[in-house]
Amino acid sequence: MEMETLVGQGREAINMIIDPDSFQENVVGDLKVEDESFGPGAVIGTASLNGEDVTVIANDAMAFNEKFPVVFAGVIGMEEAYKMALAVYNSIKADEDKPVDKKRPIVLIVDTPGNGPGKVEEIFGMNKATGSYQLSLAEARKKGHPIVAMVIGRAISGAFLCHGLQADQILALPKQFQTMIHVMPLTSIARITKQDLERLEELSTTNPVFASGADFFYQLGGLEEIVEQFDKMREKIISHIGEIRNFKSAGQYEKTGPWGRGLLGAEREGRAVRSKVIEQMQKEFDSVADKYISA
Amino acid sequence: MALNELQYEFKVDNPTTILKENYHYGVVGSGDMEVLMEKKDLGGAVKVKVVTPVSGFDKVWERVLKKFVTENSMGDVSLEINDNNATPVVVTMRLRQALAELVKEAEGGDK
Amino acid sequence: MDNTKVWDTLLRDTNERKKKAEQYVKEGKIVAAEDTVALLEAVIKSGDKVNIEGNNQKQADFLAECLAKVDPEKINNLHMVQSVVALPSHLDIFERGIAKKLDYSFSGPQAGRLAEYVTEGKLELGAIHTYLELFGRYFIDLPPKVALVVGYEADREGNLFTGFNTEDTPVILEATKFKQGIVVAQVNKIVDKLPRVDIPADWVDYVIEAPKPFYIEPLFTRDPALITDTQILMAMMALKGIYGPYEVQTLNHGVGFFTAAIELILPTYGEELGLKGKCCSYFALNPHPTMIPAIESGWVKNIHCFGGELGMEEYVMARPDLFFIGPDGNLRSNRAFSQVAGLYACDMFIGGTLQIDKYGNSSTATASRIAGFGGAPNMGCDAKGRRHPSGAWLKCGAEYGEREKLVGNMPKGKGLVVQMQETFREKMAPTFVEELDAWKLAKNANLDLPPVMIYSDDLTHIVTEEGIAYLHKCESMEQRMSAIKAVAGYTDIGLQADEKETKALREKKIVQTPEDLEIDVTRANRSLLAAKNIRELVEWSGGLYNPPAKFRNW
Amino acid sequence: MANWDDLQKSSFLESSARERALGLVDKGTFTEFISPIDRMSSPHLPVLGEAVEFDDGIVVGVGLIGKKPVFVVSQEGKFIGGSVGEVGGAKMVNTIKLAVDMYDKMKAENPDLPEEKRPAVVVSFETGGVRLHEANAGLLAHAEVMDQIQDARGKVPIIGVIGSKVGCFGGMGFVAAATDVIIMSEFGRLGLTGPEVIEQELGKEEFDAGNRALVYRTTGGKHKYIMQDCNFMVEDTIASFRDQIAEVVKISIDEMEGLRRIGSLELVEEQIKLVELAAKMQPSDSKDVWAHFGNEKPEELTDMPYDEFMKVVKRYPKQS
Repeated sequence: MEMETLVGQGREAINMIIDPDSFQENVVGDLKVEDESFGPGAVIGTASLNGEDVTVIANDAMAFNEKFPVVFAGVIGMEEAYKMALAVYNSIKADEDKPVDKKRPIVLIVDTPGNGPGKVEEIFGMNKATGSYQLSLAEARKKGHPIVAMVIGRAISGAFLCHGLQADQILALPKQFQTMIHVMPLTSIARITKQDLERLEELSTTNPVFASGADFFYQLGGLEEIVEQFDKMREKIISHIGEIRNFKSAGQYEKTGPWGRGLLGAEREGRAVRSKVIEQMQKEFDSVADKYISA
Repeated sequence: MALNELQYEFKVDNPTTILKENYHYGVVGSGDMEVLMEKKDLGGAVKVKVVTPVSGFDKVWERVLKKFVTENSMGDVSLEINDNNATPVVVTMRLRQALAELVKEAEGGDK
Repeated sequence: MDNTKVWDTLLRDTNERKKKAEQYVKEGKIVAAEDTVALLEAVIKSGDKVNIEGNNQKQADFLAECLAKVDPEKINNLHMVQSVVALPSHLDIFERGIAKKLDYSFSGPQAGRLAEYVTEGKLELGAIHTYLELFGRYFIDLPPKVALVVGYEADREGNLFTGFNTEDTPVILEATKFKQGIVVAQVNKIVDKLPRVDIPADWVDYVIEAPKPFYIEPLFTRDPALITDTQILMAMMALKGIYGPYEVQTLNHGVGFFTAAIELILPTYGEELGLKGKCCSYFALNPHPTMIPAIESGWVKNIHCFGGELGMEEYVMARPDLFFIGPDGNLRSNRAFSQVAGLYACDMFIGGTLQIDKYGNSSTATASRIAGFGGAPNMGCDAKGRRHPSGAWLKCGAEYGEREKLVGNMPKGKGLVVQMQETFREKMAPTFVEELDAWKLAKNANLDLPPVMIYSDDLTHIVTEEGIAYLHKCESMEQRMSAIKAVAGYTDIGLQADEKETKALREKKIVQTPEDLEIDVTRANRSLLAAKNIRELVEWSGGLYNPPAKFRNW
Repeated sequence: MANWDDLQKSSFLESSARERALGLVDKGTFTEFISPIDRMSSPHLPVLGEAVEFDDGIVVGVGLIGKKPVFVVSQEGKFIGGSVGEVGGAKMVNTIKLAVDMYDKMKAENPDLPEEKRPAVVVSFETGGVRLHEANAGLLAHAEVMDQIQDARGKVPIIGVIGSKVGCFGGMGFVAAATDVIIMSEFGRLGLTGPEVIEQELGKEEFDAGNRALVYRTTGGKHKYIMQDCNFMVEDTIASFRDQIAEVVKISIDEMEGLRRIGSLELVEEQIKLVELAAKMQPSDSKDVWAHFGNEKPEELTDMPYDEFMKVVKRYPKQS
């Protein structure tokens, strides 16, 4: 194999997935981003996948945002997040009148280490930028667009929340390709929670709840499928788009997205308490609901 | 490293139970604790369960709890405590505050 | 008479040194900041006694850093005589071999490193003092040859404005300059006209405008947001069990959350107990921000300050009836005078500690840190030279169980010395111990004495959450030890208490529990605090208190 | 716990999660779901020797404001910093879901459902985001909350209130941004990256996390109010928050859309203009931005009492 990893190579990954030479960068529906200096860490555009138009959103780890110097190596800064949100909202707008099974898919290619951690970012509200992107994805998903996230490298904490975890379905390369899925490395968790690192390491071999890696996220229902090879990414994404369309055409939205992964977490026994909590709350609410409905 | 679970049982002369079916008080902040008090038929005894990350103070817990139960002539009550490094004074104070609030609520019925 | 004997060697020596330093002096007494190291190399000689001004508040930090940069080949074996060892540079001079011996009073954050240096032989410890002792020795056997001091402003002639943070400067300079020593002052600014002259130019040889304003630690600021319910309970006990019955009018509060809690419940619980006007009217005290609500509520008539507290400048200026204010409107603090006031003019000292032994000796020393005493023991003792009577002093003296043994039938008062501490500190570390860690420290660091902050024979009251022990009422050491056990809770010492004996002590009112004092324990919560956070202190002050950035929560 | 009447006068900043939950709705109307008696504590903490809490640090339930069912989520900062794990996360997610389901049901039964009966959700944030001891589960719960918020759009208004010690940071910073309305006191803080991490990234010279005045200027209530990232600023009592919530829930759901900061193409476009301003100004301090919006003496705003601040402050002129 010539390449051991796709970390830092979001653009390369786009080409491995889409129909040859079909990527039109910075164009989504009515949107045309002309300013090249705007959000360079985010790659957006329209490509053809299996012959149909898809919106592609990826990270460019080689780009550096001169206006916001905390943005490099794939970090999602304010401009990047809003640029990604623009791509999503324009996808929705472009397909406004199309039936559910014709809404264009959105493919997220995930390789990001974090959100912009700066002072200017906090002054202007970095939380809004990434929140905005998440809401746009949730809206597109609920309007019928199939959204697939493909983790090719780093999917870390808040950056993964914003770029990945709002997808209908999430796929990941396994960790032999250097993929990293976690909130924080164990060493940092040990430091902040004042836990013994060795003990954490030992526990993490069996406990998916704080361990790092695609296989553990799989157990928790945090991703739908692990894709074993680079050259399988394209066909897997295509087949998952089909699967999502089937769910949505049948009105089974609850089987997709974060809620669907919640069910998956129970099925795979990685998140066993979540469903108990939900059931119990439903029961408790049902017993008092009338009082509040007829107040 | 796991959490320690301590169990105690106390019996005093002429005990009375609490005025409500159950009552919860406190927040498990650092150096603090919560208690869940429940009326239960325990043949006049008080059963206490403490869950705490601290070890080596079983005897101190026993004395603090016994004093509280004795002072208040408690019986047929279950106490469950989640602790996070509370000192004996904090434990004593929270238990007293819990009981006082319980009484106030039971009497005033105002919540 | 021997006419060949030379009687002015000190002055000649000083003049020689000053001649060498002439090249660095620009206009008047001004030396440029970049020439400071060279100046120090000119005026200091190996083996000198040198003072770096600094205490638990202001620091001559720039001069301390410059001293740490002198060439140890040229200057070594200095004998440092100074109030505190607080900055890294204070110990860097030992690390670099510039200084050898230390006589001091208090070290905060550097206490651990200080202990290491003593053990490794890098530093020869003279003695640990109280402030007043050390100041006293400046005039007897430890006069500094060179003093490196700090002020806000200087004029070209060398007059200094030390203002709000005058603190130790006058006492150091009195001892240095009038013993023909040399005085170097760092200031924030050199100006044409000073607001007022705190130190006359005659006492000052060189002034340097430092590149940065001098460091001040807001040590006496306690954030009310961090006060716990237990501290409030103990504050209630102190008010009802001590302040009230003794009607303590003149006093000093140690630094810490217990006294902050007391200050903050004066306007609530204190007023409810009807204590306003009956106690807490006169203080030897830094301008504690947590005093603002009590001051605004009309409790206080007079405060003399050891030092200034960062952020309290404008508030203090706006309350000139209460504080000691110069013609320019600024506070004049003075540590030496305030320590004297605390020792002789106050009826009570109340403060926290780390450990108390079974006899009632208490210390903040731990086995691996040489923290020293500061001023607490000056106030935390029964001043044997006191002769003026007052209500609280007479009452405490009348109750004194061993008075007859010592002075027969002679009436005599006694100062109240109160230590407050929970029976367990954080992480279940017991306050009451068989033996103080001070013993281990003495052994580790080869000290002649275990460093004790307050000796048992001076201590009159212990307040814990379990109760108050009125130790001075005890008639024997045995009884005193029983009283200590009775308030020591669930510590090993406390578990030795004999139930019957405790009961008897409670009947004799040598021990009083919260129940005995009729305190409703369930009321001990933060709603009793007149201000619950720093923001509310600002509100109480009408916007005059300007808290340091690190304390702001808005 | 103090009774409802006493709670109204209490400091919001000082109040526990349960006190806030109880006090933010009408007297005697709060029903807690999965209360401490259910002992639904985290299954992941004991193995790490970390103390547990019966409610896992989050109080959820339903109450009334007038006739309106108001679902409440209230986070407890004293318990592991209000962090979100599997249990607490599920409680939060499902509270919003219950509100939306209730709306759907009421609407199905009565298509002319009056505004005053429409359910609402209040989230009292006090959290740093994901609980590291069960980080992965916490992270996934965050995604579910965002999903529920989008489900609630146009149906059930979600009102964020922030005025507790820990503030609202990390992933919960996104969540707060995604609510319909935010109410803060000057003691509240809202952001993404906590001050210690910024200091670590930029260096102490650029951002000193120990400088709390700077920290509050960057993320505190007054700043967020000026930036329009918080819609309403209130004084620090439970009653002030409650009164403001009672006012807000009177706003119709369509008008509520106008209070949002993000959540549509138009709003994104407006935010992008603000980011252009950030790029152009490169402010070293929030005060520069306050001055830019017409506050002539920005340094005086921080210490200004509430009433005066509300009178004189000039805010970012929002377009939409």
